[in-house]
Amino acid sequence: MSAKQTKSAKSAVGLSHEGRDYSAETLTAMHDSMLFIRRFEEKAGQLYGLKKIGGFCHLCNGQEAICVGVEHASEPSDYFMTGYRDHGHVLARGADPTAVMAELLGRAGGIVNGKGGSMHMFDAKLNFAGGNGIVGEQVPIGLGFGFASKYRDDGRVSICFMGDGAINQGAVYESFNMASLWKLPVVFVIENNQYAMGTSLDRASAETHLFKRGISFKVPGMQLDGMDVLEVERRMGEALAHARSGEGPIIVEAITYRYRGHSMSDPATYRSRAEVDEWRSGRDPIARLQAQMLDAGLASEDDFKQKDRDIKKQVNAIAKAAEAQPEPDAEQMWADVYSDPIEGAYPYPGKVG
Amino acid sequence: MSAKQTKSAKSAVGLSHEGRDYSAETLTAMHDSMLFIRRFEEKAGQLYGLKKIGGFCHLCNGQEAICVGVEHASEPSDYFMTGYRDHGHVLARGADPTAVMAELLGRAGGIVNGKGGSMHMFDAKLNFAGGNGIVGEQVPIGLGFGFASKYRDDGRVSICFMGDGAINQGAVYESFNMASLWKLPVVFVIENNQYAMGTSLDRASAETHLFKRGISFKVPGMQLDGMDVLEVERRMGEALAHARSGEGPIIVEAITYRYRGHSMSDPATYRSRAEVDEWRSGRDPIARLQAQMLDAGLASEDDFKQKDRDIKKQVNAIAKAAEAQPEPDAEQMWADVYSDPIEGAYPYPGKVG
Amino acid sequence: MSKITYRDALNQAMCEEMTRDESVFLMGEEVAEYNGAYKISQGMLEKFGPKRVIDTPITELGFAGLGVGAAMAGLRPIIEFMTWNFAMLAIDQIVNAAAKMKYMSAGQYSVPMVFRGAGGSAARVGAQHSQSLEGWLANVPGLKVVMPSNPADAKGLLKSAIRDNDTVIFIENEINYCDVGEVPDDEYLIPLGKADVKRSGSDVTLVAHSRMTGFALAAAEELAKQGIEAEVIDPRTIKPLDEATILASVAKTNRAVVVEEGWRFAGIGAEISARIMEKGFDDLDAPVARVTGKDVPMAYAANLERMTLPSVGEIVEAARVVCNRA
Amino acid sequence: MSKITYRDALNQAMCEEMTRDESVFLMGEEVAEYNGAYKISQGMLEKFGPKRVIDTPITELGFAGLGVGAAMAGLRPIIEFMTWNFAMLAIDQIVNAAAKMKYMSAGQYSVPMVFRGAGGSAARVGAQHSQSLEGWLANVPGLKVVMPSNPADAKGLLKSAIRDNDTVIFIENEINYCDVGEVPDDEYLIPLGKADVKRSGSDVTLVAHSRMTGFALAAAEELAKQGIEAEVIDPRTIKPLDEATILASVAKTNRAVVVEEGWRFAGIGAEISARIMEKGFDDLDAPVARVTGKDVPMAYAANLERMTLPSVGEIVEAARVVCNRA
Ligand SMILES: Cc1ncc(C[n+]2csc(CCOP(=O)(O)OP(=O)(O)O)c2C)c(N)n1
Ligand SMILES: Cc1ncc(C[n+]2csc(CCOP(=O)(O)OP(=O)(O)O)c2C)c(N)n1
Ligand SMILES: [Mg+2]
Ligand SMILES: [Mg+2]
Repeated sequence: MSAKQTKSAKSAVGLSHEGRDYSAETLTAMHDSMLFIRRFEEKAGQLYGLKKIGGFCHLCNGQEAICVGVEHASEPSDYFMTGYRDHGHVLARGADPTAVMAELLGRAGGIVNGKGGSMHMFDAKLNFAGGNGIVGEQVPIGLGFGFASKYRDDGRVSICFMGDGAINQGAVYESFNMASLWKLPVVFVIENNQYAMGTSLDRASAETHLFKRGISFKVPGMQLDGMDVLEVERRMGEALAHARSGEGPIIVEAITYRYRGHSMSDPATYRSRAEVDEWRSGRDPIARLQAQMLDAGLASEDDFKQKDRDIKKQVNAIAKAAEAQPEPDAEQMWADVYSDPIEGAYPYPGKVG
Repeated sequence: MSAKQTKSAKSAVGLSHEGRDYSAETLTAMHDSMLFIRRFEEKAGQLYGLKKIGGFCHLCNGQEAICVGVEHASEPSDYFMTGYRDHGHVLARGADPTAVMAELLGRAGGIVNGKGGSMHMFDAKLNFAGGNGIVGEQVPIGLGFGFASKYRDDGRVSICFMGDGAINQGAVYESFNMASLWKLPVVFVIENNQYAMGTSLDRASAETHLFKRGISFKVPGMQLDGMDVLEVERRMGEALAHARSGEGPIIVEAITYRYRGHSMSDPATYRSRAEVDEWRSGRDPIARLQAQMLDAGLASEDDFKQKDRDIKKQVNAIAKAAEAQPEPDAEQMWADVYSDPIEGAYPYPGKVG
Repeated sequence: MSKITYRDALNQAMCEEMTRDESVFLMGEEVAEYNGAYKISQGMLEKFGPKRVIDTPITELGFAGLGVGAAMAGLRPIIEFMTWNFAMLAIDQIVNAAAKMKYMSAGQYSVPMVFRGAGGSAARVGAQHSQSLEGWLANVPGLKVVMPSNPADAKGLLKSAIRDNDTVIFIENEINYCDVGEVPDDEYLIPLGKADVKRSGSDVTLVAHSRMTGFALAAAEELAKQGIEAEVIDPRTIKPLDEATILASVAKTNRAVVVEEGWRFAGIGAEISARIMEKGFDDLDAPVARVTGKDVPMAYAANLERMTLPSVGEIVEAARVVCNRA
Repeated sequence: MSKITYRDALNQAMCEEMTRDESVFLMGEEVAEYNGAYKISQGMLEKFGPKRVIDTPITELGFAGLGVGAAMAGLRPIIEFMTWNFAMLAIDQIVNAAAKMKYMSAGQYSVPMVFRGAGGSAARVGAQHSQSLEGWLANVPGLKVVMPSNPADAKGLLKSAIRDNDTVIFIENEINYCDVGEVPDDEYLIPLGKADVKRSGSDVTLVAHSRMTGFALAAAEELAKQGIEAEVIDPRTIKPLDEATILASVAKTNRAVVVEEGWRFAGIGAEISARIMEKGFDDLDAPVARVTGKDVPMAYAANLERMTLPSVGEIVEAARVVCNRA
């Protein structure tokens, strides 16, 4: 099993929600995907604590409904482009979780051979285009994927994620303007978890309704509950349809919350225990979907418990398999710098003169 | 006489316009300032044609009402910060026109000793802070002047000019956001002459109502007729009052038109003769003010003709005086790189090893 | 052979490659309807239409990033910076994205694109419009840096750059745009990474790129009159540097002067000088000399500008010094 | 003398200068309420209040420009980049505005400010977070570039940088933040532009800055065991470079190795190597060697990261080579 579960539109209706029908399979897939990401990242957190994962490690605990909902609303041929908080996104897209875990551990079988680490996941065959560490840098790049789709008229949409901190970078507005001017098929998804590191939204943004940040560029926006995977899926579907139809870009602001600190090294003292609890126990996206599925008689408490045990077991096995891998080969250091290396000139080793 | 004429609020009303009274002296000062800039730049254009002025030379013919109106609305202690199309602004502020002309000619007596040229005028004693050649770069710098005024609570406003092309630079929105968030005393003046080089507004901007480009950052905006010096003065006064009162930044979009090409080397074939004529003969700011003054009986056609002759003569004399100046001293090359040069290390001459 | 300008050579290179390959497009400020601020893209909008020749808003960081994304998605963008001075706004996309993407993705994505435009100092355009960025860009692994000094090289190198599967930084020179030179009539490519000996000589090696190649050739003429035969080498590709050609020349002449328009501190000249010493120390009869732009911003005044730039006279003087003839 | 960390040394320098001069303020991402991403500004918000210790949105270009304007208006900003990697977004303001403003305005405006933050590679943070920009910045006239290697230097140099009337690029090192060292109890300044001999030796000169100074000192210990006495020079200020101290050492040792964490091509090492040759050619018994970061982006995996960075072993090896002992 991987984080991404097979989508199926054919089966009988399992749940009807806001005028949209979801099959039991789809609901289960969404649920399992979110739960998998949750447990996977908890494991990553542990491994970080054990110093087996190094550098920065940004978890998306609490935000799983967004990547999973977006994935379910989108086509496999659509592009995903995101920042450094990217484990959930790449897993939701269907990447091999062992490769993702191996990447976190810096191993040879990592999704990018151990060269990228937590912040730089890529999976080209799934159209998962990274994994960027410079806040906001992914936005013009995502614009470029949208440009390419329009150029080739291939019907693909570029889905470009950013945070409530990234939204203040100038490049975002350069991108809004060009996307709007040229009607590029781009959905800008703002994962508004209300903090950029220790800075709360209102301390960084003059306009805190982030879906309005496109008004000055005629980019329409919608706000949705990012803790509700069904709402994410449904409204993201509308947004994708808008972008795909040639009407141009659209902004989707998903209100969410990260349960953990900004990165593993952040104690997150800038917010109260009560605030975290309110979101964690009151609005958790996994618990919410479980309640809906229970209500609809699609699963029992025991089913969920069993599922959780299975996933935890699976994640442990993944971690073990990843840890068992060797470090990347030393030659990897010189690989992938150029596609067309020039004979006699590259690599220019940094050795004694 | 310099481009800037003494302001006087005390004298009897010469003209009442949109509920605001202007003394004859004020009107004359505005008129003379605009006309002076017009003739001064025509002269600069000639000298460029004669290859006495080199590099880039961007004239503001047609746009004179903006710099003159803003100057009349502002305090001498307010800061001016602008781009490369800066001759009008520095002259309107009251700079020595011989020094400005000498600068264009690259002479020793230039306003910055011949080191800056057309694009880099500075006059610190008049709080004229440049003169920037990188499109949009002046906007965050202007923000910094506003920040300093708030820091010192000195009641000054930073007036930051930009073009309809500059408005698309990301730094502008970073600045809008910070100015709005911290309520900095900044007036962002957009000189919308409808073209950025050969690119018309609608080919570069998704939202062509540029005063709305602050909405996404809660920066209010107003649009005004930039061909009407009285409207510029009046509404700019409101904008300055807003900024000075502590309510934060405001955008002023002044609709205008440049009669000449983007720079002296631009034949401006991207727009029709008819379009240029429509603005030039139909909406010229100098002709308009003359008509208003004639109407009000404040001057005669002959007065204006005489004034024009005087100014032309004066401008010729200025050009002659500036041309008579020597080139800057060779030592100027090494001067002003550092305030605190380090003995034995600077300058590091680019001489033979 | 035909005589054409450096400008037309660049135009031909782009037109030929765009005709050959549908995935190549040109984007930048004023490249389409205006035919290019410096007319490099003259006629290209008409030839290829607005889908492939695209005017942008003034947003260097944004459209550079757009190019990176489009290249990752499989297109082959040519992104024109009106001048390289403005590319400072885009340098994060060039360095942190374009140059590193292939490595970070372990080869899953590559960024086959060309960033091009005029670099260095034009005439009398002042401090903010007169900067040489090749040293910075050549510092960065993942980028290739190409700087042609004449029309034939401009065409052959730009065609290779467009076909190259890496991100190529292609830096032209505004003052060279009007230079006329012989260019082959048939299609040709000049490989990246190969220096060219522009003049043979036995007494001293002058290494100079871009506009400075012409200065070095002029200095060589003057030196010849003084009995010093200079060999002039144009690296053409700055990164990776064809050190073999340079070292072979120094092995013959035992003396070298490196010329660059940019600032001296940690510039291209520093690299070449250090490299000659590292690998050709025993060949050297005198320390390598550098002739560079003065360590000051560029002033507008004609006399100051002249003094700030390297001059033919300074190259001659440096060559005489390293030849013990000063 | 007290033993304090490099981190606390920086904090003390800022606090002392902000106490002394009302016009100094600190601005950057997370510098206030969070006490700094790397806790350099611990306690400063409490001490100086929100007017003088200011958290910004994530807009490097914007707040760098804000700093330039505030400095032109007479304040003395300290702008913190969370790391220098992010400063690439702001480099236009640093280079085209801060560095050139005084020159362009013929001295009417100056830009007395400090841009500071951690540069180079931290631990395991990958390609986009591991870059050394000192070569680029030292290339630019109008900027001064300072890089302390220990707590005492960090404090004394940062105080001087804040008082300096030019734009000072102050590049710290994240891995050094926890280093402990002796720092004078009384107020002191260390002048900009003066190198420091960190260890005396007669056989070979090692020039190394920032974190590499420690590597060079470790290499010197190892070399001593092998009978080679290395002199270790930390330039401390990269631009302007105190070449006199370096040349005096080379005149004594006749051999030199230059070490830098950053990439080799046109880096600081290239400049120092070229300069030693230009001015100390006759003193040299062997070509100057460079030990630098490998010419690749930084990988995340621990083994690749280790290989990419210069190592003590490589410095030892290089020193043995230049001493003909390899
Ligand atoms: C250009 C840049 N500036 C600063 C940083 C350091 N940094 C990393 S993440 C971050 C906060 C981003 O917050 P947000 O966009 O809200 O995303 P979130 O972390 O909440 O997912 C900062 C400041 C960076 N990586 N890049
Ligand atoms: C960053 C940057 N990009 C491009 C240029 C070249 N350029 C100079 S002026 C200009 C057009 C600016 O138009 P606008 O802002 O409307 O001002 P106007 O010239 O109309 O006064 C361009 C593209 C530049 N100087 N800086
Ligand atoms: Mg956030
Ligand atoms: Mg305009």
